[in-house]
Amino acid sequence: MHWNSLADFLAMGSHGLYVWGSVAVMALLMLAEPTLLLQGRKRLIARLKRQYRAERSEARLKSQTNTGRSRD
Amino acid sequence: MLILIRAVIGRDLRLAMRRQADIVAAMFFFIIVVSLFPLGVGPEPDQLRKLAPGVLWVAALLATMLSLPRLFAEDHRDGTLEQLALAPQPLGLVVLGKVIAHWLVAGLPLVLLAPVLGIQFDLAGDALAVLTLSLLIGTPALSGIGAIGAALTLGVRGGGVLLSLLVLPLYIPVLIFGAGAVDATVSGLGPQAHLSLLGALALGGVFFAPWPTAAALRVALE
Amino acid sequence: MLILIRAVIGRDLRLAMRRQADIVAAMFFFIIVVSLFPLGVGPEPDQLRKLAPGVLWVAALLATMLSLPRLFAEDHRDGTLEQLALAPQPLGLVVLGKVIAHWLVAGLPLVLLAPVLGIQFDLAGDALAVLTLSLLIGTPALSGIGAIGAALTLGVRGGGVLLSLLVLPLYIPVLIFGAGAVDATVSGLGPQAHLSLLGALALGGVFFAPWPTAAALRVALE
Amino acid sequence: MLEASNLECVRGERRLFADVSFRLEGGEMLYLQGMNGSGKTSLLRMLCGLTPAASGEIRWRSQPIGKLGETFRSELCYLGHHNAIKEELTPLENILSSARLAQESLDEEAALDALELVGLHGREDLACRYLSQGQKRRAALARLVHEKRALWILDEPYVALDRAAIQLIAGLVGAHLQRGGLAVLTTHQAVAVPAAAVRELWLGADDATQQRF
Amino acid sequence: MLEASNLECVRGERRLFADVSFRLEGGEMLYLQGMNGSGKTSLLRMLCGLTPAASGEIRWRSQPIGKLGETFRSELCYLGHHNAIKEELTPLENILSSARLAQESLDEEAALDALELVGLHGREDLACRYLSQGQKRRAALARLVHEKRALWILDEPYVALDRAAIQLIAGLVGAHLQRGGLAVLTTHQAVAVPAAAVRELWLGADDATQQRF
Amino acid sequence: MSNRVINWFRYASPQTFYPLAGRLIPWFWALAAIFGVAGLTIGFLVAPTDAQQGEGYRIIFLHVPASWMSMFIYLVMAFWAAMGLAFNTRLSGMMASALAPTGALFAFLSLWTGALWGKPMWGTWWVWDARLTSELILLFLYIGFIALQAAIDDPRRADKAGAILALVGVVNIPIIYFSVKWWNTLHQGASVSLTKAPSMAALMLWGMLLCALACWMYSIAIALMRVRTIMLERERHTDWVRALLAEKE
Ligand code: HEM
Ligand SMILES: Nc1ncnc2c1ncn2[C@@H]1O[C@H](COP(=O)(O)OP(=O)(O)OP(=O)(O)O)[C@@H](O)[C@H]1O
Ligand SMILES: Nc1ncnc2c1ncn2[C@@H]1O[C@H](COP(=O)(O)OP(=O)(O)OP(=O)(O)O)[C@@H](O)[C@H]1O
Ligand SMILES: [Mg+2]
Ligand SMILES: [Mg+2]
Repeated sequence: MHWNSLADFLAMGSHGLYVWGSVAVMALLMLAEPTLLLQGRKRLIARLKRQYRAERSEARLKSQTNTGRSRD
Repeated sequence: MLILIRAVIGRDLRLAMRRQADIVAAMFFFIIVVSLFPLGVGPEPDQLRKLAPGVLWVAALLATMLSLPRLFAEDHRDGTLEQLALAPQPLGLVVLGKVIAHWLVAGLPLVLLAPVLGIQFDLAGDALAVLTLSLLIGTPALSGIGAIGAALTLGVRGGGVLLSLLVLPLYIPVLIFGAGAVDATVSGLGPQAHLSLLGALALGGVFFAPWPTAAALRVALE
Repeated sequence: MLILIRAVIGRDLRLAMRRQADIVAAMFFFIIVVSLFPLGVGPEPDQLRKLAPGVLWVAALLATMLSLPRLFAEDHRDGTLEQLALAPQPLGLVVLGKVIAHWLVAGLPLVLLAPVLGIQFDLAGDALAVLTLSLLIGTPALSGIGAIGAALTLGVRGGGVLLSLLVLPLYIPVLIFGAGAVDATVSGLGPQAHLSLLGALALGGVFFAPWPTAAALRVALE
Repeated sequence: MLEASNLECVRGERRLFADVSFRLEGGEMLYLQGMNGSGKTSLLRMLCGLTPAASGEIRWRSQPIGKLGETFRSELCYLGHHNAIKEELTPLENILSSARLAQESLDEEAALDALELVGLHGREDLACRYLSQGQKRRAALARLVHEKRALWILDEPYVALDRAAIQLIAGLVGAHLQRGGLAVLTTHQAVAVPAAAVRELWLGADDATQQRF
Repeated sequence: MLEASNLECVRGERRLFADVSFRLEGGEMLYLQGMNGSGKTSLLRMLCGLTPAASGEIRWRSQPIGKLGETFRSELCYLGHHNAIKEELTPLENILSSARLAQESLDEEAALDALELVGLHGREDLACRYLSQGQKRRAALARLVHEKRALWILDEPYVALDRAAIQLIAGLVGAHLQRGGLAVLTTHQAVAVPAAAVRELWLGADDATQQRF
Repeated sequence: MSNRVINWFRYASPQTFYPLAGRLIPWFWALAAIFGVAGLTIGFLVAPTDAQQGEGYRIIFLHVPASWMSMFIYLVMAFWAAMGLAFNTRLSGMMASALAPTGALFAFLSLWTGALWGKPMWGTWWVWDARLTSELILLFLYIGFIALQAAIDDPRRADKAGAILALVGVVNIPIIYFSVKWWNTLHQGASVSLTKAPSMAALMLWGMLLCALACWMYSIAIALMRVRTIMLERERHTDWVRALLAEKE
């Protein structure tokens, strides 16, 4: 172990701001990317499921009634 | 009246959003032009610092100018402009709305970017602040004046380049006061005088320019 | 094959002549950008002399770029491009013809103007000669590379600005060698190395670029 | 209501027509005919006030339209060769925003109804650039469904439409006339508009006989 | 000569048509019909090789057109929705330069004849931007007058034309078929082409019945 | 021969690739975490102070991996683009678009960490040095690629256009690099020259390599995740996606 105290570690020999600035942004972005991806994926799956359900119900409706125009 | 202006702004912003590319790419054009200069001129920091206000302002001017041809051209081509001209309100108000929308899409992003790019040129804090402020005041003038040129060259073949020919001379005062404000700050004089002249230009550009623009549009439609 | 290329060049030149504005205005854009710089940067001759190669080259680059969107856009809009794609020859040859025509209209005038503008920046005789020569060799590369970008952004909304985003990074080597040649002359080193690299880029740009361009055009037409 | 007297149109070195006069009352339609290039579009644009006439006068409710200005324009609905739709926007957005710009109130429900009526059902949310030529025209014409302004000026509305759509538009024009509106219309396709009074006007009379078959 | 088998077209999320097959011999015309948006333009562009088909194959003289490439294109003449004329050039320049780009020989005399035939007599030297909509279309169609290539693909050629011009174009197509050529044509206007064998193809069959009136 | 080609194409079909990728992703995440922890431990806790640069040099453990990845990902992207154009497989285009954002991310991180390193070492955030400039241009190339694909809605067209751009870009990258280098060395002048890192202690080297490996694994994992999402989106009309989502209920 190279460091004597936590304060030393954080100070990084007076370059703390730069070093931790790099680390923070890199960590942030590298965590944000997968998080956003997962979120997007969840949203996509939910949307697709909704869409499939709508299609199924529409198909059912069509087979039941062939008269009248329905919009949604 | 306000409703109309709002409707125009809303529609134009929606179109810009839909194209996505528009906003992002205008910003990147600005970034790239600014970054080209060191590549052409050489990397000495001292020299670059001196160039910074001029380069940034010229780049802002070009970025705005590039987006001008589309200000009316598409509305003209697809017949929307005829419809606007036939709407029961002064065409000038429609133009005012379009100018504001243009600034929001093409001017404001430049203002927000300027400080970051200034750092590449090694500008100091106060110079950065004045640079941003001068752009904030000056870019509306660019949009307003540009609209006149865009209307005058509408439907004229080769309009895009002709447009720059018409508009650039009118842009020169804006450029001089804008870059001058930053220069004055760097050299220790206050920027106030430059900035207030710039403000006057902006007010004129935004509120006076729509009327000649409207007239030019009617001529283009004849 | 040569007949086809000649036919394309002939038609494009005739169109440019008919529009008039095109050629004249591209030149004036170049002039105005070059003249804007002293306004933005300040009038010290020493500094200007150092800036000259960079500014002239950046201006040439921007002027070429501004005329790119129209390279295929009008042919696309009015259906001519479909006809060209359906013609019984490789589309690449048509593109080659259009690139040459574009250079004649947008590049060559800049080359002819450059010495005059260089004088404004107080450049010496040999530097002027090298500047002109570097533009003569370099501008064809700009037209060729630009064609790829123009084809890729064809029919894409917000294409004009997206085009500059795509094309400018590709232009950077041309800019560096072009401005570098002049700089090298000014600082006493010979420009040969730069110029021959520029020549290589130009050959590549003119004879290699038409093929990806043709591929991109076919994609745009799908 | 709409009255034109001795209109003359000069284009370049060519006099397209002269001494064109007509009078149109509420419920009447003017069916403008003539071969290609006879000046129909030019005449329509004059009636809108977009192009000035070389000579002659156009009056609306007995006032010259130049003097009426916005008052006239607020009673006018013009549909030209161009569709005036934005390719990036969806049909729904297009119809809503064009209503808003013309300062008419149109709620989304009504807009959706209009789109359904012109057969764009299922394409309300597809950017117009993907529509077929006829569908684009339909999107443009959807404006007419709830259009209540008195004077409709339609330049070849039927272009690119299929037969069903043409019947539909003719029906819309007919209903407008029934309500007491006025319409001026050009087309090269013979379509019967269900209207009480259709006046015909031939432009380029000397060519007309050659045309009529 | 021209043979399509099981063509399928998918646009965005929509399957426009599937299992479209036909066979066309010299002297025959395919009359493609269907309501707006049924995929006629898309099919024509597939036949030209501009758009790839989602599935299926197109053969010309028993070879897949993808493989034939330039050989196929040298026998093809396509006229789309757009006129492919330059607004700055005159009709004469337009017809000459489009012939040159297609590597056909056309002398000025023949070009002038063609323009006169389509009724642009007196407008040969007027920039096309001044022409009326129908005249522009006529300038585009003037290419057909001396067109000798075997396969004509025409997308709504009659749009914006007046009745005289429509008859003229129909006559040109008829003569082409007589010479043993092939044509594929769409239009919403019922125009009789004087041809021996006209095959009809309806796209969007389920809508077809609703359409037919 | 032909057999092998067919085999290859089998894995190139989204339907077979999707579950495969799903099974691989956790492993790559695990490897990324292991390498990352090890690398950062060595780099930040164990490695000694640098004689010339003090503690500030520790940015190297972030900066170099990010820089390497940003360049390497572009090559991989261009490779997939070429495959897509040559064999017209759907997977290739999807891979290329899945890689681009991650590449842009690393290019940005390289710039960011480099700038934060430059301030204490050189006294300025930015100089127009060859490496720095080429990295900036690389970021532009990525953004151009992403913007082009975003501007075209038809995915197949977007893939092809993107592929052409990626290939043209990959030809251009070495040209850019050497041109910039040349430009800069000729100028020299007042510019700050890059202080060469001292011959690195073995520990530092290890730390850097481990961090680089972690970034590799991260990139693969992310690319696979993104490509799976893209597949679902693009293939939403196919039966296999329907079946897959129905299963999940
Ligand atoms: C915005 C600023 C910077 C950018 C864009 C940048 C970019 C790069 C790139 C692209 C590489 C990989 C290139 C290669 O391996 O040949 C790299 C490596 C490296 N950079 Fe930077 N850099 C920046 C600032 C700095 C600073 C300030 C330092 C140190 C004072 C530095 C030190 C290094 C070192 C030591 C390597 C590894 C070299 C090697 O492995 O050969 N960089 N940087
Ligand atoms: N500068 C000019 N010089 C000569 N003739 C001109 C000029 N500008 C326009 N024209 C002519 O004016 C006419 C314009 O006609 P307009 O567009 O009104 O015709 P239209 O009746 O609407 O025809 P279409 O049925 O084809 O739409 C055309 O015959 C055109 O050739
Ligand atoms: N991205 C997309 N998503 C959904 N539908 C699309 C998309 N792109 C095109 N379409 C549909 O594809 C069809 C294209 O039809 P096409 O242009 O071939 O029609 P057409 O038969 O020529 O019609 P018209 O008679 O109007 O010319 C339209 O119905 C359009 O709505
Ligand atoms: Mg007309
Ligand atoms: Mg069609």
